[in-house]
Amino acid sequence: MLPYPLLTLLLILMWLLLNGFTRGHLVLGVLVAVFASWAMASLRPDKPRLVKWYLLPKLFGIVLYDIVKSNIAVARIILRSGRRSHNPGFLTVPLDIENHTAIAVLAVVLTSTPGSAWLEYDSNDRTVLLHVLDIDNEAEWRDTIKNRYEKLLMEIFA
Amino acid sequence: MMQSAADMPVWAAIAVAFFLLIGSGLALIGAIGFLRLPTFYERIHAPTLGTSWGIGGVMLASMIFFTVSSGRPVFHELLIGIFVTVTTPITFMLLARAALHRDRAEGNGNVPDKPNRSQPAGEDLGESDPRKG
Amino acid sequence: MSAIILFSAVSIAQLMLAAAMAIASLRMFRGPRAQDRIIGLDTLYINAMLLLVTFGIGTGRVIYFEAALVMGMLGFVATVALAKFLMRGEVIE
Amino acid sequence: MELVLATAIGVMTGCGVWLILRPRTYQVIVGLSLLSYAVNLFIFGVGGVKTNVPPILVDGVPNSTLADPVPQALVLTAIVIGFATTALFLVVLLASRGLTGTDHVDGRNDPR
Amino acid sequence: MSGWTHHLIIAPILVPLVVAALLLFFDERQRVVKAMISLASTLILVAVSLALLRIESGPNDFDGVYLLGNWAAPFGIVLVLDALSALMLLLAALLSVAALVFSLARWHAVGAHFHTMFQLLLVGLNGAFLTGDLFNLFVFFEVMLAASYGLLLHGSGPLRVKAGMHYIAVNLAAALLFLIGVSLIYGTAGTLNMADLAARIPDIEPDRRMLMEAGAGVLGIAFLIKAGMWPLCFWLPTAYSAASAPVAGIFAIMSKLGIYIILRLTMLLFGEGPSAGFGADVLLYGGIATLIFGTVGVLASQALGRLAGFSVLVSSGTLLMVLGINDGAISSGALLYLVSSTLTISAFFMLIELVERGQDAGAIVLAVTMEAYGDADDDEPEEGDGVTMPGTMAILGICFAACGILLSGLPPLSGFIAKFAMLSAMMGTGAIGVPPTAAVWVLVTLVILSGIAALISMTRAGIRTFWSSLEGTVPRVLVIEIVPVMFLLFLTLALTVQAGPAMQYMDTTIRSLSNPRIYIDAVRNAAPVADYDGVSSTNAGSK
Amino acid sequence: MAGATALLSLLIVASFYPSVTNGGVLRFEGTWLPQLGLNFTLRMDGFAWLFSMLIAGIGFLVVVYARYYMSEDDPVPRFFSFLLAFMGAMLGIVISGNVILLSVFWELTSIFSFLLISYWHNNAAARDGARMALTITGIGGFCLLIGLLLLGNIVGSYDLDKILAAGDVIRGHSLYVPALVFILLGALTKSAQFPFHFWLPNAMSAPTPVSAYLHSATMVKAGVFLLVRFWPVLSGTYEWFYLVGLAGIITLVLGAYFAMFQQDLKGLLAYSTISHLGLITTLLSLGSPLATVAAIFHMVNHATFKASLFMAAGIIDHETGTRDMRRLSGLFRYLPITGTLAMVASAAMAGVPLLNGFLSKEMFFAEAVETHADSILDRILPYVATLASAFSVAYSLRFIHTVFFGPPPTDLPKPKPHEPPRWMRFPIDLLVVACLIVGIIPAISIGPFLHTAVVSVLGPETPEYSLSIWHGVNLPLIMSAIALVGGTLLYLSLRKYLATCEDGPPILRNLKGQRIFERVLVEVSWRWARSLERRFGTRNLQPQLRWVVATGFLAGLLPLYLSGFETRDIAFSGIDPAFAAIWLLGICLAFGTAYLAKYHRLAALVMLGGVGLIVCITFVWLSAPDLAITQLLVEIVTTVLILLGLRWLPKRTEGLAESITLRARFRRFRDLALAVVCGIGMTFIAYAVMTMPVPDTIANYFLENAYSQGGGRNVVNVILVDFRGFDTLGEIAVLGVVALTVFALLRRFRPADDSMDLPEQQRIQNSFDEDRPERSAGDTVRDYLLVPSVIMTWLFPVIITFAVYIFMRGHDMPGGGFSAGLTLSIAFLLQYLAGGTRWAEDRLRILPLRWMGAGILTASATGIGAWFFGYPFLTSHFQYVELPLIGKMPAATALLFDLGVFSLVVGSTVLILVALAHQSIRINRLRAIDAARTEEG
Ligand code: NA
Ligand code: NA
Repeated sequence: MLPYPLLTLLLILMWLLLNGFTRGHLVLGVLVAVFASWAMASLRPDKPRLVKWYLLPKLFGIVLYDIVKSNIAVARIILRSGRRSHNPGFLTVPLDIENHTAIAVLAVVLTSTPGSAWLEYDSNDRTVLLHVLDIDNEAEWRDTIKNRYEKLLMEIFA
Repeated sequence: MMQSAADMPVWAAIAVAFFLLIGSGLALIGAIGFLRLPTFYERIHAPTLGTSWGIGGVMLASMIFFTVSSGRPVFHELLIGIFVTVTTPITFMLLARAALHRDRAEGNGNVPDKPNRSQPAGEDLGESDPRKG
Repeated sequence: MSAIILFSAVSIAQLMLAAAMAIASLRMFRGPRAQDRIIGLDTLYINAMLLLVTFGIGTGRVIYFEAALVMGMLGFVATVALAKFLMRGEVIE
Repeated sequence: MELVLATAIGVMTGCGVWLILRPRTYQVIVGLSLLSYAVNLFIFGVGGVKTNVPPILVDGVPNSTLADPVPQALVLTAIVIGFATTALFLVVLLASRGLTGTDHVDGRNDPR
Repeated sequence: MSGWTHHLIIAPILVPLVVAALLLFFDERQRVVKAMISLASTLILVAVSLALLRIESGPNDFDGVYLLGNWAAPFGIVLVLDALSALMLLLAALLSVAALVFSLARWHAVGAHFHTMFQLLLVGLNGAFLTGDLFNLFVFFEVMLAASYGLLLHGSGPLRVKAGMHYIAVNLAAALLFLIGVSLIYGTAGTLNMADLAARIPDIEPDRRMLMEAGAGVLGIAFLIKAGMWPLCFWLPTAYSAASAPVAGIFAIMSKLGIYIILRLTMLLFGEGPSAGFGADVLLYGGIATLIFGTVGVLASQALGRLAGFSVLVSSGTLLMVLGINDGAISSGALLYLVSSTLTISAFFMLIELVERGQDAGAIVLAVTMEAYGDADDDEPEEGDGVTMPGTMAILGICFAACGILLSGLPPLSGFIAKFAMLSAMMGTGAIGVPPTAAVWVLVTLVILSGIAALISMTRAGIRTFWSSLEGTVPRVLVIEIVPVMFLLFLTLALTVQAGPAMQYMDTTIRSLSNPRIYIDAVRNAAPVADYDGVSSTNAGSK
Repeated sequence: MAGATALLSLLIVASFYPSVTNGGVLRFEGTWLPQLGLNFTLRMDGFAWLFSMLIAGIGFLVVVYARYYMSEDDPVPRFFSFLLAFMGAMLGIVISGNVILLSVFWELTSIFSFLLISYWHNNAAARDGARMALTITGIGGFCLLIGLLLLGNIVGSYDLDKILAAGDVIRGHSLYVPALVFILLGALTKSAQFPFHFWLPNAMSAPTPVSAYLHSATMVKAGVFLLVRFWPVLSGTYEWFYLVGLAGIITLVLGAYFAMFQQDLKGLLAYSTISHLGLITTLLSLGSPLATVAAIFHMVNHATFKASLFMAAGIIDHETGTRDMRRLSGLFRYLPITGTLAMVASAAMAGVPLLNGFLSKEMFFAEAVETHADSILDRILPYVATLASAFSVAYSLRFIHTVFFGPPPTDLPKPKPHEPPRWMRFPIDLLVVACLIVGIIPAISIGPFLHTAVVSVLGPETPEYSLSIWHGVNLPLIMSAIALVGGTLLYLSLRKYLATCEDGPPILRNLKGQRIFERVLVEVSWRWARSLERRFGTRNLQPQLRWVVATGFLAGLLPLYLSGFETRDIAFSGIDPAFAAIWLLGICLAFGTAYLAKYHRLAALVMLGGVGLIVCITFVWLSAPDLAITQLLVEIVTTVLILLGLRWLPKRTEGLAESITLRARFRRFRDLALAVVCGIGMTFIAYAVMTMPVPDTIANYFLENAYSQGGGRNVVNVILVDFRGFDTLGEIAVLGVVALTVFALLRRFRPADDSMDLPEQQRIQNSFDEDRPERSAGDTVRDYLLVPSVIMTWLFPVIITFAVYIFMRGHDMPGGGFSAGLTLSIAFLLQYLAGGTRWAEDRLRILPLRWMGAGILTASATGIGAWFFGYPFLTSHFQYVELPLIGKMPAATALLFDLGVFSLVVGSTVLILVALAHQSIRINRLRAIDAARTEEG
């Protein structure tokens, strides 16, 4: 009946955000969301197992903060870029997480954050190639990715 | 249904203006970076300014404005932010990976190697100078 | 007062966004490679969407929201297809 | 505003006309797209150019200030039909390319 | 509103539309069912259009205006049935029956969705004939064109695809012109309803009227492309001759649609009032050029298909010329000519396929492509459902001769009657004591010359096809292929025998066209159905 | 059967005799096309009666003759049916009481004669002869029609009686000359008069019965019949005399001269026919009643002797297998009876006394010496007449002497000729007897009938004439004698030469009308036509589009120019700088698109997308959010579509093979100029119309009633689904049929050879995968899409929800069925993009055709539903309904209609996309097939 309860919930939320909250729209939203989740089921995606879903807001907060930070950093770089103030470079990071959804979240996080870009993931040796706008300290980047994001993600998606 | 802009409290107007300018400013900076940075891999970082806090700022401005002006909470701009955040990386990832492939295939150096022996690909795609970038 | 603040902020924002769009299109012209042009288009989309939102603020109408939402939600489809074409020479395999 | 719009229409028309007179099928399809943009804007424009008016009925706003909805409806229909015909032309040019081996509009094999 | 019969007006559009939709639910393999449904639809159309013609020309004052959506005239879209549209509907229905029956022998099986596209073509045609609204006309034009694209390409093959591409490109350009024209008219006159537009023209101030005329001019180009006026006609012979036979058979009426619209609009909008006579010169000279070019083309054609294609141009040129003269009596003759030449050309296109079968390049190409493509989901054309004809060559020969006689306007068939009717109006008893002007002499000369050209060309082609072939194999022709051809030719015969009543109908038609007031008032005075509670529909809630 | 028919018609005609004597007229009136004065009027007077007798009588004899003449192998039923049809048409000409009806029968005789002449169509000469006959007489028939129309114009009626009664009016009318010229063109071509004579000898490839019938008694007589018919109204003028006389005299002499030098028996007879018709024409030209009597009399006479001669020639041909007079000789010993008959008949032809030919020729001579109009023509006529007569004596003599006398033939194809069957000869017997009877006792035998005919033509003008064989020694008799003696001498002097000479007269041999005609015909109707068609037509697309653009431009601007339109001053005020900036961008992008479309397709596509985006922003700016959304969605789908297609286009590299000729440069410049003027023109018109004060439009009604009666606040949407829902119905039909076309066309799609291979990128990536042991094929693409596909998959339900939202909102806010449909299609498209075709179709079974069918049906059914409430199609109903839980909800039938739109749009778009996407899979199959073929081969 409800193959993806969280998804259904989010869809109802989306419906209400779009239409405003009324009783009618709640009913309608439920119907639509159930229908959409049912459609989703037919795609048979890998079902992510959300274990510690309550950690999600934490991740969200961290990312938001990092994005603000790197926004400032990158803006600065751009505005000064005449003087070549940065040191761009590639970075290969081995990953431990396997869950595709988790990898996707990581990719979104890294790409959304100005200053780092997800280039390619190799499923054979499970490494990801990143490009970093300012790679002053490679180790620090690796550490951020492994410990700040990946660990949290591994906890969320068991 | 709606009040006119003049009826809005000044603090709200200032807040709206602030976020609006932040957002559009970041978007502009991102665009400038996109123009000025020398290599493709550097350039792809710049627009993310626009897609992250650029959008964030403008959306916040919009939410504040409509919430205040209509007197009820208006949050649906959130959706735009969420969707852009989720979808933009797809484009960037796919493009960067494609660029990587092309650079490797053409032996353009300066990209981490996954060596292969094939010949360069890609005319017809609108390059005026395949050496650069 | 509020009106002046809002009006000037919106005007400046719009001009900045228009400038951003101009820059993005410049990239579309200059390339040099296809990937640059495609990112240029993507940037153009994003800035256009922001422009719509500022337009909504400027006019005080929520009516432009759907258009912006469509841009935000579905605008990437074209660029994704372009990117995939670049990578694979084929959009749907 | 009218001037900007009219110029834009003119430029797109010119570019479109130039392209549809070219020998390559792809140029023709791009030209047709440009032309249909121009024509859509043109249809839209004949209803009078109004900025910053509510596009839907709002209580308390006199109807006369609203944008003319008829050209809009016409443009919508034109967009849909233009979409359909673009798709069709695309497939036909593909079929022609497959059958003649060239992308020349007359199926000729010259380098022009 | 007279109950259910009133809804009959919309039946020519709805029947094929619904049938087209129904056909989508059948698999390609259920071809027989599809064919039967499709055939039933065309037969219903014949019955409906006959009924409409009857009602229209009948004694009681039939209200031929149908308010779609129950919206009063200039606001909603109206369908208008008058003598002219009734005639065109009937013509289209008759051709469609013939073409469809013809296609059942094999053509409907060589590609996908033939029947659906065929039905939608009828939707487009009938809609264009019936509509009283300019933009709605555009829409139905597009329906017809889109379906015609599909039908032209039906069967694929290099020739068809190349011709199809040119056809599509030119018609897309035409569609854009159509849109520009319509929107200019709307922007200057503020209405899309033809009758309303006609009524408004006198009140439009000069400045705006000039722009309106510019719009009408652009619009006219779109129609002239469809009608095949030189120099906008080069696609036509190629496209028509490349189309499969039944498709070309039904295409015969498409160029007439352009003529129909021009006739309708010039009579309605430019018959009287400040813009009277707008564009008449263009039609006259364009018609002359077209007729000359068509005649030259008829002479120059080696392949029968192109000959037939150029015959379409000859027919168009003649009609355009007559429209340019805009004289009632001549126009009546021209209407008869329109009907006759449409029937003829349609029959001829189908006949060509039968005659050329065996030596037909198209069939060979088809066979080759079928083999090369070898798609499992492509079905071999079924041969052999039906009976082949005894005395095939004789019947084909007679039909061919009949086509030749009709095309060249030799007596006694309707081709002659029609030309006589036009010529008589120009210089015979229709114009007693009025010495023919130079223009009339030109026209008469051209009409006669085109007939001579057709005569020369048809005998040349006929001799080559029937008599000089070296022991050519007798083509395998199925009864259901030759019967439609004979049916159409029989119609021309009927038109000949019943020339009197037919001409009377044409006269009535032209007379009512030349009095646009009737049309305008009918449309503008048509009242929506009152509400349940008897209150007129200005009521909120339900209407 | 055929004979019975002919005989029956003969008897019927004969039975009318009492009614037509003394100027009586029989009329039958049937309506046909009364509005235009074309009625099926039959009218028989004495003249028509006489002619009908001739037609039916000789027709009967020819049928009898043909019964024995035709071989068993020939398709005889066809022959007789054509012959009878021809006879009918000929009778029709004669008894038409309406001149248009006459022209109908006139052309019918042309058509049937064509079929008869080409009866042996395996023979090229027969085909060509028939064709020439049809071309000449057919054209003549058209001319005749014009002439008759002009008569109708003058008289006001096509009724023969009315026309015949209006002679003075006609002759005095300014249209007299044109009418005369056209009628004469008809008559002279039909009667094979100079300069149109040449078709007749070529028609001799017809079976002999046909020649005997058509070229003696009927077809060619139609022309002179017509001259006689209109003699009362047309003759007597200077123009008549000159035109008819000139043609007649030249034909008379030339025909006779040519006849002398023919080697073909039938050729000789044909030219003699031409000459005799010339004689008749000359007689008619004179405008005197007596001459007309002579003409009518000679028509009858000529028919009898010429028919018998043709039949005799047929027998000779039949028995010996040849008609070449150089090979024939001394046949009298084999064919004594036929020979005798032929001799009598040729004597009649030569004008030997006691035979009918003599009588009419005497009358001709008598008229020739009279003065009619003082002119050279008139003065030379006696000499010319005598000369021609001498010629005719010579060829008649030659006919008899060469064929029947002299040594026995040596090289006949059929060595043993003998007399034909009794009944085959019977018609000749009869005709020769007639020649004799008329020749000896004219007054008793033919007198009354001739009188009847003459009276009906001349009416009160009927002159006194005497039909006796002896008028005393007078000038005509002397002329006859001279002709007889001179002709004999002429023959004797030419005998040697004629025995061996080539076909045709010595000097004019090479000047064959036929050859000239054919050359001209080929030149004009073929070479000229082809070069003209090439010059003024094209089969290429570019010139066609150039014309379309140019005429469109002219059509738009010429009316404005001609009517002196002036636009308002250009106003720079009120321009929003941001808007202007955006369009500056848009213009640049449009230029970029145009510039890059040739070599940088992808770049052009990207820029086109940019232009589309700016159009979309414009829509928003100008308060049309619906348009913006639709434009945006369409933009996205179109881009993907074009990308799907780009895969199959050839690689294009800049700079290669780029040698611009001067012509190409000129063409480009012309196109550029055209593009520029079109752009400027469009700007001008757009500006003009946009700055014009808005007229009182129907829009006001929509704005006022959209909510109260359409139940929606989004007026645009209410227009689309309600006010003008019918447009939308048509529009979805367009989309549907295009999708079907795309589908059908792509089922047959085969890419060009150079697009068959995998794209280069894929080959590189595949080989990369294959080269590495730890990787398996397809790893690269799997990794490539790993992250994106996860996100795209999760977007699926989100976009579905969004589509529902857009749909539901439509009536009040921007959105609607179309946008929603496109949105849903994009959701599907994304899954194809993310997982590939197989992956997606493994999971989603979309049946686009069903969606489409359901869409149209839903929309139509919604419309039809109104019928049951007594409203017209598509009348919408709108009300608020109270639902449990939800509360008050708007429910409009328009929503249902929109659902149909939605369904169709989804089906069509998906069908198009999927059909294109499938090509990548299909190509694998094709490659496999090709590979298998190569292996086999
Ligand atoms: Na990033
Ligand atoms: Na054909």
